[in-house]
Amino acid sequence: MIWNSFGEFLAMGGYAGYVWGSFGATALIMIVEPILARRRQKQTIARLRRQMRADTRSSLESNE
Amino acid sequence: MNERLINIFRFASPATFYPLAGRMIPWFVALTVLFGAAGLWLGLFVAPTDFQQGEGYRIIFVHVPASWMSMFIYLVMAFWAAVGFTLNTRLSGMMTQALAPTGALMAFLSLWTGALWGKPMWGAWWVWDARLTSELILLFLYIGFIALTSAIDDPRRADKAGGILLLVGVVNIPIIYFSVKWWNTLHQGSSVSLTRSPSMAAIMLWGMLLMALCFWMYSIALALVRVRGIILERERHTDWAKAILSGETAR
Amino acid sequence: MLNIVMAVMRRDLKLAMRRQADMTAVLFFFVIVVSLFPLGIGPEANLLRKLAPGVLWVAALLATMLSLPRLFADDLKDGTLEQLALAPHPLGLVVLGKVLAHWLVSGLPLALLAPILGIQYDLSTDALIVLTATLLLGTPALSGIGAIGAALTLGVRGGGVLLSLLVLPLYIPVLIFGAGAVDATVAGLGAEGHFSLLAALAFASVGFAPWAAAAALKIALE
Amino acid sequence: MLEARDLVCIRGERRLFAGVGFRLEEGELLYLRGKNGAGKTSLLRMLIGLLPPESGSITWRGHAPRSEAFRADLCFLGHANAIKEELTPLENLLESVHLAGESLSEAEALDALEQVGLAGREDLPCKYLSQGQKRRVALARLVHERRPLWVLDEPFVALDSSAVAWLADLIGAHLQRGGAAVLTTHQPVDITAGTQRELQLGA
Repeated sequence: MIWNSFGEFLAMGGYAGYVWGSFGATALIMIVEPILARRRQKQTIARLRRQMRADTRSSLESNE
Repeated sequence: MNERLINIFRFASPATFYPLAGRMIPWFVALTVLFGAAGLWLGLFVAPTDFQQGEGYRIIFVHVPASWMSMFIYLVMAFWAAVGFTLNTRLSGMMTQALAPTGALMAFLSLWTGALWGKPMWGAWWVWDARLTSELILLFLYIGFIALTSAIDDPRRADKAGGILLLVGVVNIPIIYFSVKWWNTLHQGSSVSLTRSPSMAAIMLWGMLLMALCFWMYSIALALVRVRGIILERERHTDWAKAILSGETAR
Repeated sequence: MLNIVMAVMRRDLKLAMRRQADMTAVLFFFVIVVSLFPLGIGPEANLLRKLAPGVLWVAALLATMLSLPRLFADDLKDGTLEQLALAPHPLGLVVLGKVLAHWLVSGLPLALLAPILGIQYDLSTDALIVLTATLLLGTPALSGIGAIGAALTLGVRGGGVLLSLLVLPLYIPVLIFGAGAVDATVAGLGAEGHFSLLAALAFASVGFAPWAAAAALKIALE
Repeated sequence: MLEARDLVCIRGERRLFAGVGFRLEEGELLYLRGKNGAGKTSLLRMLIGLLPPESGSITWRGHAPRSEAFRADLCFLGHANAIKEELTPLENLLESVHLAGESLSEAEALDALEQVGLAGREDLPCKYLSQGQKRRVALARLVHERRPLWVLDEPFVALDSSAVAWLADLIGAHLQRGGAAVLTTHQPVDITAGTQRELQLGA
């Protein structure tokens, strides 16, 4: 451990904005991108299900 | 054709790969967290202050892995494109499209962190440094690939066109990098380099490697999540995809 | 082998001659872009001399981009492209013929116009000669690489904008060595290195790009 | 000669046809029939090697459709006329023959244009011609065409009845010379020479 206090850690020897700006942006992307990807996957599944139901319904009707 | 090659790419069948990918994702997420925690600990708490760049050098712990991944992902995409052309596997095209957004984000992160490092060290947000410029061009190449594949409606045609673009791009990247570097030396670029920190201590190197592993695992996990969506979308008329859609809950 | 390249080239040249408006529009675009820069920057001769190589080269890139979308689009629309793809010789040679014709009606006139425009920028005679030479040597590479982009975006929504997105990053080495040669001459240094690299780029792209473009055309025809 | 087996075609998301196959010998003519969207044009594009089939195989005298040996034997006429508006009928005819790797003398070309009823218009740019006349410029290629496999997509569209009869005779002569032909058409045509076969898509 090289820091004497939490405040010193946050201050990053005067480079706080730059260092935390970099790590923050990375963290933000690494949190938001998976959430978006997961949501898209769920939306895809839901949409495909709706389509499949519509397809089976229309094929039943055409069989009658 | 070589038997063993076909064996390796047996999992290239979407029907077998879809559940396999689903099982692998949690492992890669766990590895991402593990390597990330270890890398951050070394990088932020253990690694000593750099005598020249102060604490500002710690940006390399995210900058370098992001740059590496942005280049590596492009190579992997080109590899999949080559596989797609030689073995005609359906999965390869899907892999290129699943990887592209993560690659583009990595290139963006590399530029963003590069700018944040440049401001205190060079006194400017942007300097036409050979590495930063090449990274910017790499971001353009990613954007071009994404724009081309999303503009073509037929997925198979999109895969093939994207594949050609990737192979053309991968041939050009060394030429572009070399030319930018040459241009940069002619115009006397900056002397302090972000990545060539003087006397990189072993502990810094370890931190960087762990962070690189974290980014690597993260990219794999995300590519798998994305490729599952693409597989399901494209294979929705097959029986196995219908079984998954009608039986399984939205996982 | 050579026959088909020449036949395609002759046909494209004949068509271009019957449709001169297209060709002159590209040249006027080049002239206008180059002439606008001093109006935006100011007439100071030293500054203009410094900017000239970059401005002329970037304008040449943009003018080439303008002419690329039609490289294959007309042939696709009227069915000629199908016939070319079905002819009993490699499609790459057909594309090579088209690339050469494209260079003759866009790259070559741009290079020949450049010294006249360079005078506006107060370039010395040496620099003007080097500028023309780099354009002569570099524009074939632009046509070659551009053909790949034109083939990839053929029949695609928003093809024109997409084409620039795909092709302009690949033009960067040509731009660097082309403008760099003029810069080096203005600075009193030799430009031999630039020239050999430009020539290498031109040969490589005219040699390889037609085959990549042919592969892309086959995909577009499916 | 031309043999197709178990062809499957998927366009976009739809499966247009599956299990399509046929054999075509010398002197035989194959009509492709089917409703709009049944995949007639897609099948033609598969036969000439532009569209790779999803599965199944096509061979012509042992060659694959993508080979140069196949293309040297093929004459294809598509929906589009493949003529340039800026060129005259004569130039268009000569160019298209040269680009296909064949030779045709100017006298033969003028004769072909006369046969399709374009005498006197040989030197008029094609943009001044009517739709039917443009179609005839494209068809003039067939007059001296001696390659053994003709694939014609809707060749009779935009032609008047005398031109239809002329083209039917031309195809008949091709069959009698021992050539083979595949064509799609909506209208009933009277071709007497050779053996006629039919393939119904989307039945």
